[in-house]
Amino acid sequence: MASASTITAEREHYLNADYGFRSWLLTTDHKRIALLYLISITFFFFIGGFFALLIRLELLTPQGDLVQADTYNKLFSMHGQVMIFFFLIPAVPAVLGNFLVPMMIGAKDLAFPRINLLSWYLFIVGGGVMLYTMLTGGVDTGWTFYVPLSTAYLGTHVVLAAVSIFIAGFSSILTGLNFIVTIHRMRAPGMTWGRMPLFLWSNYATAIIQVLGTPVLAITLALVGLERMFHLGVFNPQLGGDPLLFQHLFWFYSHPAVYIMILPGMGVVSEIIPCFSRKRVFGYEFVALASIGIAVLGFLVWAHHMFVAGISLYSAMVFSFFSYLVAVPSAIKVFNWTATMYKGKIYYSTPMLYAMGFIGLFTMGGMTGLFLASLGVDVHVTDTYFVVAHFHYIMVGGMVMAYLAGMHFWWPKISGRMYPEAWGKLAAMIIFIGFNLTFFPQFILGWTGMPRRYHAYTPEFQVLNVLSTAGSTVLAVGYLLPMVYFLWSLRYGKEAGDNPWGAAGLEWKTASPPPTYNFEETPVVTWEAYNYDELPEEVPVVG
Amino acid sequence: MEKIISGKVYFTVWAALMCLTVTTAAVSYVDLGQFSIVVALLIATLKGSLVVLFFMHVKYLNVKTTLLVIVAGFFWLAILLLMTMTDYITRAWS
Amino acid sequence: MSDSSQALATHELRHHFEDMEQQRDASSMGMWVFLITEIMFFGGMFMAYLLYRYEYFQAWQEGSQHMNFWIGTINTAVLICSSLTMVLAVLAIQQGRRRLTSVMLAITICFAITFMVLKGIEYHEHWLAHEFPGSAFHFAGIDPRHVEMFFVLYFVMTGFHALHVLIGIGLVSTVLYMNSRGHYSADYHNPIENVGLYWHFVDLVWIYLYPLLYLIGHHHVG
Amino acid sequence: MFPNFPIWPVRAATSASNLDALFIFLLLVTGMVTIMIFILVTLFALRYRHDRVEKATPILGSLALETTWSLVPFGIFLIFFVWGAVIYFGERTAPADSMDVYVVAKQWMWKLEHADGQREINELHVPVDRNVKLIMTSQDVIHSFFVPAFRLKQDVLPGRYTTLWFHAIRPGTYHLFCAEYCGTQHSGMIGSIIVMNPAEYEAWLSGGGGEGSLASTGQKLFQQLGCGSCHRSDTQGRGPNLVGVFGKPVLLEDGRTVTADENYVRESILNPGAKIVAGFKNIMPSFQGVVNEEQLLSLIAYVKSLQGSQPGGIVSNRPAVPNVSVRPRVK
Repeated sequence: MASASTITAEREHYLNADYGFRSWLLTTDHKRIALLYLISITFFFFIGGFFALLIRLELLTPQGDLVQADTYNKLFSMHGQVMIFFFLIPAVPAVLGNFLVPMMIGAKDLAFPRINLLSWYLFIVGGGVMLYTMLTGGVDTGWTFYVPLSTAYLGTHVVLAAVSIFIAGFSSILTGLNFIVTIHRMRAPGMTWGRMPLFLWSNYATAIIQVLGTPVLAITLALVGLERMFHLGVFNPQLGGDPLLFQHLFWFYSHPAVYIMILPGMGVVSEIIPCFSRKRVFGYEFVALASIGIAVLGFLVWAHHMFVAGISLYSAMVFSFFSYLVAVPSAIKVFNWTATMYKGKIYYSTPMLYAMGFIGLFTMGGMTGLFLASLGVDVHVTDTYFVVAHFHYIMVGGMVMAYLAGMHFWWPKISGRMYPEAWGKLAAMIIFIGFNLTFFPQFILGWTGMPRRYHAYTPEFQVLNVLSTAGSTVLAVGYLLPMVYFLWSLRYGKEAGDNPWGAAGLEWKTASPPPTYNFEETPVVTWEAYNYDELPEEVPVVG
Repeated sequence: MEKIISGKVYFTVWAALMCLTVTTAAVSYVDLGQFSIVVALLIATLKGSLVVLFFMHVKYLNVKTTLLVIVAGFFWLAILLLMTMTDYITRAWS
Repeated sequence: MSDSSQALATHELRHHFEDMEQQRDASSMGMWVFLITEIMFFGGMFMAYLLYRYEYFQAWQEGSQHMNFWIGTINTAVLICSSLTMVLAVLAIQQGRRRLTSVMLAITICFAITFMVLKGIEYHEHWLAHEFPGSAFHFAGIDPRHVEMFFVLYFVMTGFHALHVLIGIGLVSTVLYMNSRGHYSADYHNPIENVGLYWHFVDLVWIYLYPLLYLIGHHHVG
Repeated sequence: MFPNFPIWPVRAATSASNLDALFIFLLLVTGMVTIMIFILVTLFALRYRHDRVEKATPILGSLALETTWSLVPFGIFLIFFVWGAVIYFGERTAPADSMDVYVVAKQWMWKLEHADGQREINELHVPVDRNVKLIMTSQDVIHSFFVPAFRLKQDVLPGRYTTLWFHAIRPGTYHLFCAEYCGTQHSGMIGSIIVMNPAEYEAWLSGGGGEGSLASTGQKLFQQLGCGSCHRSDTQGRGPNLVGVFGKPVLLEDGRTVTADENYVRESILNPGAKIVAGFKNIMPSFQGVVNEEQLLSLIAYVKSLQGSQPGGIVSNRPAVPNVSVRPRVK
């Protein structure tokens, strides 16, 4: 195998192949673009997180005393828009996916490197418009842009925000397009579909959703913009339209978008658990096909966001049924990950701690999803904090945990350095505790009837809100830590070597950091994925 | 390597498309009630298929995955249209 | 297949592909994936059309009667002809006939411009007839609110289609220019093929817009 | 129990009792599975710690297990699905003997009107042990009528009526929240549902100074607007006779049939050309912008009240009250 020597001082790799701003801003190297994305989404993550903290601070007391109602509405709207469109959706695909997809299939780059760069630029333009929107007064539509509120009643920068998301949407489409073609056309000899790591399967499934769903969001936002600017009747009932059509179109994308956010996270976890259990993933085919199953079934469930919106009872039943159906592949995944640990040789590394945290939190998020899929229960808990807690368990407890798991797991590959393991574990613990403290009380809040998006609330909800706010400050510390020690490790971290975890997967068979074209020569794959029984029993670093 | 299709095929397809356009325009003068739209869409689908199969070379594809991509595209469009309509069509039932 | 074109083709192989075959397949598949995103993009508008036609059937019939049937029909023919010349351009370059390719591309552009001019005339007529949605909209018949919505969807759908035609003109012009500079040959012509696919897609959308907008209410006039 | 730390909302309606049973069932089942997974993960992590195990045992998978943990959850999900759907159907189909209350939502208040003519703002007084049906619409954006103590919620849409019904079982004062984000003062759009004993309710009713029933207000408006000159109660009118129409199927000019419910009457007033009754011409002017939401509701209440005013139902020779099953289409 073409593996470079461990003496990295003089070796040329993607980071030192070229220097200067030009070499980064005009790069077509998927690894450099991944880093550009990493920096951009980290920026947006902390902006969104800042909004979240302000929201939690406001909710410390029942009265709306910290900020005005309008400001509060802007805060949660921009928190949602930034976190969803500028952090969660690009997080794993555009950072880890960009970095790893070509390496995992043994290719030199994605199929369309220049389109990949274009996708980052679109992201930056979209992000720039979003920043401009914030700086000039923000937007208070919620992330959902429900009509006719957004098209006829609000005075804020609705059109600008829509334009920003429209542009970012195309960035997401291009990433998906690139992944689909790359995985179909660029696999190294011997890398059959059945040998692909599950991270690739889940990114492939994600790409399907990005490509098929995002354009519908784009046209929907375009119609919202047209209705708002020119009073063209499409959705507004006063102009003859139907506001529920907007909701159908919006959720046709935005429900599958939840799977854009979680599927790649599932892929990350499917890599980490076998590695630190030193054994093959349990039921490879089922985990792989479950990803595709989620991508397809995920498009048949959108109206479960509309059970109380005034849709037909029969239609609601159909969507409720499919919602339960889509829960089956998710359940399969959880069971398979758990079974993978059985009779393994388990190392408590930082990525593994995050991955185990992911299983727990994702399970809770998924289980509460079963409540929401049930028509009767949904009527009571939809649009309350129960939903808020549910999707934060999926997106923060699931996706952000998985993202951090992946960042720790592949950081040695990306940077060539090890992060400090003890700090890593500490941060993982803090995040797990802070997360549960923040969001578990919200389940109870929702069940007892506190509606979401409330600037002020009735006094009986205060105790739980105080708990939640306390948790959010813990969580904030937890998120700052990794950023600090990752930066620290760039200079002071131990050299990682090619394969510090003794992991399977092509990306570990090249140097850390990898050379510009990933491999000295195109690898030929003759083994199944996760062949840990053929690899050393010990994890070199942790063991 | 790619297949080269003779110009004759293209001209034939073009002639068929023009004929179908004239047909659908002519049929629109006849009041077929509910079936007007059905006939119009059938003809459109026929025309569309000709364009996709011949002009877009789908009939001659050497990569079958592309076929999968196309089928997926239309399948998802059907999901969007049909699943949304289940709501509106069944509202009057209750 | 001459030596020089072979050399040129190899020059066009981008570093991360193994061979021309892989590059060609990837680029064609990429284009198709892009086109299905376009299907879904127009799909949102078709959804709106379908729903409101179902709910406000009569308004839709009324609105459709105010379309310019003849311009619509002629434009359908114009786009079909442009599709033919586009596919002939691809055929010509497959055979290495660069000059013919350029001629065919140029004719395609002419057809596209004809389409746009006719479309412009049509819009202008609607403008004069106060059929632009908004405060100036005027319609004396049943259910004017929903007839106005028919016009909204008419303008949005044909507007986005026209935007695609404009982009198409830009793309065809680009490959025409590149072709005249000798960039393409029998061995390397992915860009022309892909622009062709795009152009046929634009035609395909119109093939559906034509009956949905122009024909559904036509027999009342005829 | 804990006034500042409730963990279970009050149960004040039949719908709440139904739902709580399902919720507890869901809690038990999902709770058990969640705890099982937590225990397994912890157990495996401890039992197979790297220093306790020589070498991992390679296991590829097990078809039997995969099938089990696909089908068993699916079976359980089906129970959740059916149970949830039954509750949903029940709480969305109002019994025939319900008393109607009309709700108009606007940024940022609730306006409620009783059939007897009492009007309230942000408060709704209802008797205990009666079926109450809410017919709701919005003047501006989408709102949502949410009563946690009843476990009920329904979005209130502009341009359309949505309905909700409940049967309160416990006197008291309960929260009414707007649950759909509706702009600046969304969190201020709250009110109370006051469930009273029948006697108290009667006292409250007589105390409130209503100006006659909603239907009678509607009747006055009907005459004021001159509706009666066409919609005559005999067969000679230029518009359909409205007596006994409400709730019945209506045959339309284009051959379709619709039920004359609140939404249909509303549309026929605001947009008369949309669905013309078979045998009539499109001559009625639109009342869009002429009548407001509350006036519309009173007109609808009036049309509804015409139901029983002619017992036996005089069959007219014009298709004003078409009963599709017996009436031929008149052209």
